[in-house]
Amino acid sequence: MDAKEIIARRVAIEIKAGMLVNLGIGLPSMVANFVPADRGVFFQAENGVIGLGARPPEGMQDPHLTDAGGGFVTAVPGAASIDSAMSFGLIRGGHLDMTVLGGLQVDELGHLANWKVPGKMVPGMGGAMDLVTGAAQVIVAMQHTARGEAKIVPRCTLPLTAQRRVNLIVTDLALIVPTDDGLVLRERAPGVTVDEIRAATGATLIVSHDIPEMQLA
Amino acid sequence: MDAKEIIARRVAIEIKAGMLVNLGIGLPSMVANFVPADRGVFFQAENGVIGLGARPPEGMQDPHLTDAGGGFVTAVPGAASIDSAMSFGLIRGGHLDMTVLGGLQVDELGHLANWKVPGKMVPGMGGAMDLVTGAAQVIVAMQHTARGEAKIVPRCTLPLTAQRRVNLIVTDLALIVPTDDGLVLRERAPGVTVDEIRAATGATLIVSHDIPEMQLA
Amino acid sequence: MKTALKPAAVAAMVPDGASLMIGGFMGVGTPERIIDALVARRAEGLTIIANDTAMPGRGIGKLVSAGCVARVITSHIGLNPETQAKMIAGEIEVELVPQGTLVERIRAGGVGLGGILTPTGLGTEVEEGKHVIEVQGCRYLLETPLKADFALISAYQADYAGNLCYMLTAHNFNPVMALAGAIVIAEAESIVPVGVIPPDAVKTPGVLVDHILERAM
Amino acid sequence: MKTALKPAAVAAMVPDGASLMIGGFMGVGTPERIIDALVARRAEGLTIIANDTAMPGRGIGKLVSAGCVARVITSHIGLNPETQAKMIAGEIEVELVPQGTLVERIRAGGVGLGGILTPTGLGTEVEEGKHVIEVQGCRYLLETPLKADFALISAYQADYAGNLCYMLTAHNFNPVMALAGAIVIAEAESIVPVGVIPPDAVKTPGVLVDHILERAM
Repeated sequence: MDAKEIIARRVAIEIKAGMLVNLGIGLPSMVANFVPADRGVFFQAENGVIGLGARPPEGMQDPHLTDAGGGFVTAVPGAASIDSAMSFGLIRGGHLDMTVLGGLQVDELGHLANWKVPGKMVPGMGGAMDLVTGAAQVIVAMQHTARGEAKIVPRCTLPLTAQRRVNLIVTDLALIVPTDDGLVLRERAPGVTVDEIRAATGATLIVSHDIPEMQLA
Repeated sequence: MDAKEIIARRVAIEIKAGMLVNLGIGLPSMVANFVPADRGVFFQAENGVIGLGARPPEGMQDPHLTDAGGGFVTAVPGAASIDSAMSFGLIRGGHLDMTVLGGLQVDELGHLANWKVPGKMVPGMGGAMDLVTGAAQVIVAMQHTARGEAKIVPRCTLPLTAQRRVNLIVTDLALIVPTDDGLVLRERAPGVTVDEIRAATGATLIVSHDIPEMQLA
Repeated sequence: MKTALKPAAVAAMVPDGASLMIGGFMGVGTPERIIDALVARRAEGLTIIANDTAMPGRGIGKLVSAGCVARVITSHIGLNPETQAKMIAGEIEVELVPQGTLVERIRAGGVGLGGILTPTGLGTEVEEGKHVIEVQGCRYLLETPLKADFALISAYQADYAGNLCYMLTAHNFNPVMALAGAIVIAEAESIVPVGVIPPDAVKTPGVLVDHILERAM
Repeated sequence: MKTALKPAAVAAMVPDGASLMIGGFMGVGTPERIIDALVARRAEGLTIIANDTAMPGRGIGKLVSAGCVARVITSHIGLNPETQAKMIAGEIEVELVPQGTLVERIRAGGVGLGGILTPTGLGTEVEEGKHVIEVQGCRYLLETPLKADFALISAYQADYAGNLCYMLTAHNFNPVMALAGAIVIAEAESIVPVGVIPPDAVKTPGVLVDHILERAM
């Protein structure tokens, strides 16, 4: 199992029946593959649909039905079209139960930076600031390190996405919960040791005696 | 022709092709009777329809299609259903070309009072404050006096509906335009003299030599 | 999938003293069967947020007559003399809000805005006690968000997933209120299988709706 | 009834230096034929208000590549490297706005609000230079309304009266922008007689629309 699949499978377990969930483009969108279709979960694509489905059959693609990354998608039975005002009304209004986003950095306060690298990459925040501000739960799904550098750091050096503390960090090495006391290590990825996680982490981790291995969907 | 019909017919002339118009309940709603159906005017009922039509044929009434007074209405071809947020978005956003409302008092500043008589009648302002604030043109359609008392006064003694100067006052005696200089008398109702209008008016009227008689739709 | 509840079960869910947003405009688009159930269980001390209090014997008027209501936030009580009488007698506290402001305050509560700036009410009694904020050279009143413990919604059709659509002037406050109630209960004329309401016809996505009232047979 | 315009006539109507709101999300739901006409007439110095600048060769990306654009107010330019390059070269001024804030600012402009208070952006770069206002114990950014000289709208169907409906994720910013352009021009896939779009299916009432682009044959 590759790093991305570990992350996607672990995040999928957090998604419960009846939730409204927004998955960011890239890695987070893989999470949907591991949520059983009969769990009654509605996925939102913030560009305008509640009830996002899988890729369409070949030849059935329609340019009026895409996800936030512009890729062709389908809609499940019971889907609803929404405009951008309703879409972000749901997000900012607390109606979105969970958002899963990628991250550039997360710090000991649980703050996320994921929209800008000054002088290098200025794509714009898109919907990320609203999602992190408004969603009931925010899960950061990312590789633990980038080119050998720690992404979990004492304080974000990149511009923040929001001042809100995220609820969960899921990486290919670990599951970490930001708390009032700091970052608490809760689970190890299969075959990964606590020392390996510590070595790949720039921030202080709070570690109790027994850290169980992740169960994966 | 009775007093109300004079007012309604004169107001109807102000309504031009392509306008979106809101008519208040009571006397103002009579105006629609004198606007030719082929003029391409859309009437808004602020409770939720653009393209308000006449009364429905007997037995065809439906409780899902009423005007702001709760009376059964119809919808013209090309009508649109709107919710209250869109309805007042149109009103406050300047998309409504004209509103015609009743008045309790109008004063020399062109200020309207039409929603409350302290200690006596407190129905609530309903949509009146938004209509008078937001409509491109506000026409007050009312009887010139109430039980012998002047309704056109130096300063409103009743609570104002908005701080905006209304565009036109149409009564059973006269057509009056509020301006920077004060209330300008522009037209007399058929058979009414300027002296009779002055006698029925509590405010100072600016009167030029020749005041023409109203043309009625 | 939603739970279908009997009227008595809905009434039992709403405790005395709760705040309720109730859709409707002069009784059109109001969940009458839910209201009947609240009257039948002799609910007390309710706060009602609604466009108006309808008239005696209809919609919210039935709650007023039965003595269920302690407080009303509304734009209009003019067609319900009982509300006026109880207000004068000190039995019901009435906060009057311009209709366009009321719907925007409810929307703000529902979509997570901290307030909106409106020109409506400037220079009138409505301005009293409010912050006036200048933006781009114009003055506006700061109006604060409204939320409620429950939103009681009237719809034309509901599907099993809770998606709602509305008919003609029975939209009014319903779609906005469905965003702003902590618990949202919908009473629909028809309850249809998932897929009967196409995505583009859904006005209230099912994710906002907690319960559906059993259909009247 | 609206006027149907040829693409060149629309392009001639839009002067150099105009501000344009353009619907679409990564090119989905964007009026491509109007954009092609603007490129063909070598429009210059445009200010574009839009969710994103799509990608080279598509939607707003074509205006960027052709050098028509002086300024962009948008949430995301990440998929268009040309916008980024021109921004870095100082050829295009880019104002980045969180997506939910962008749509609410446009809505505020369209519905006559003087601004809205949002928690999105608090504690981030977006807060810089903005008023922070406390309401009910929470802090919010005051965000100001946006309007434009033109709104260029993409719809699924238009009727002769200008009523519009949209399909699936091609709604996005279109319905809100149709409120906020001084002149609103719609490009629809089909143009149908009045009555084909039923009142409850209309998402943008025809009274908001000034012109319809001739259908592509």
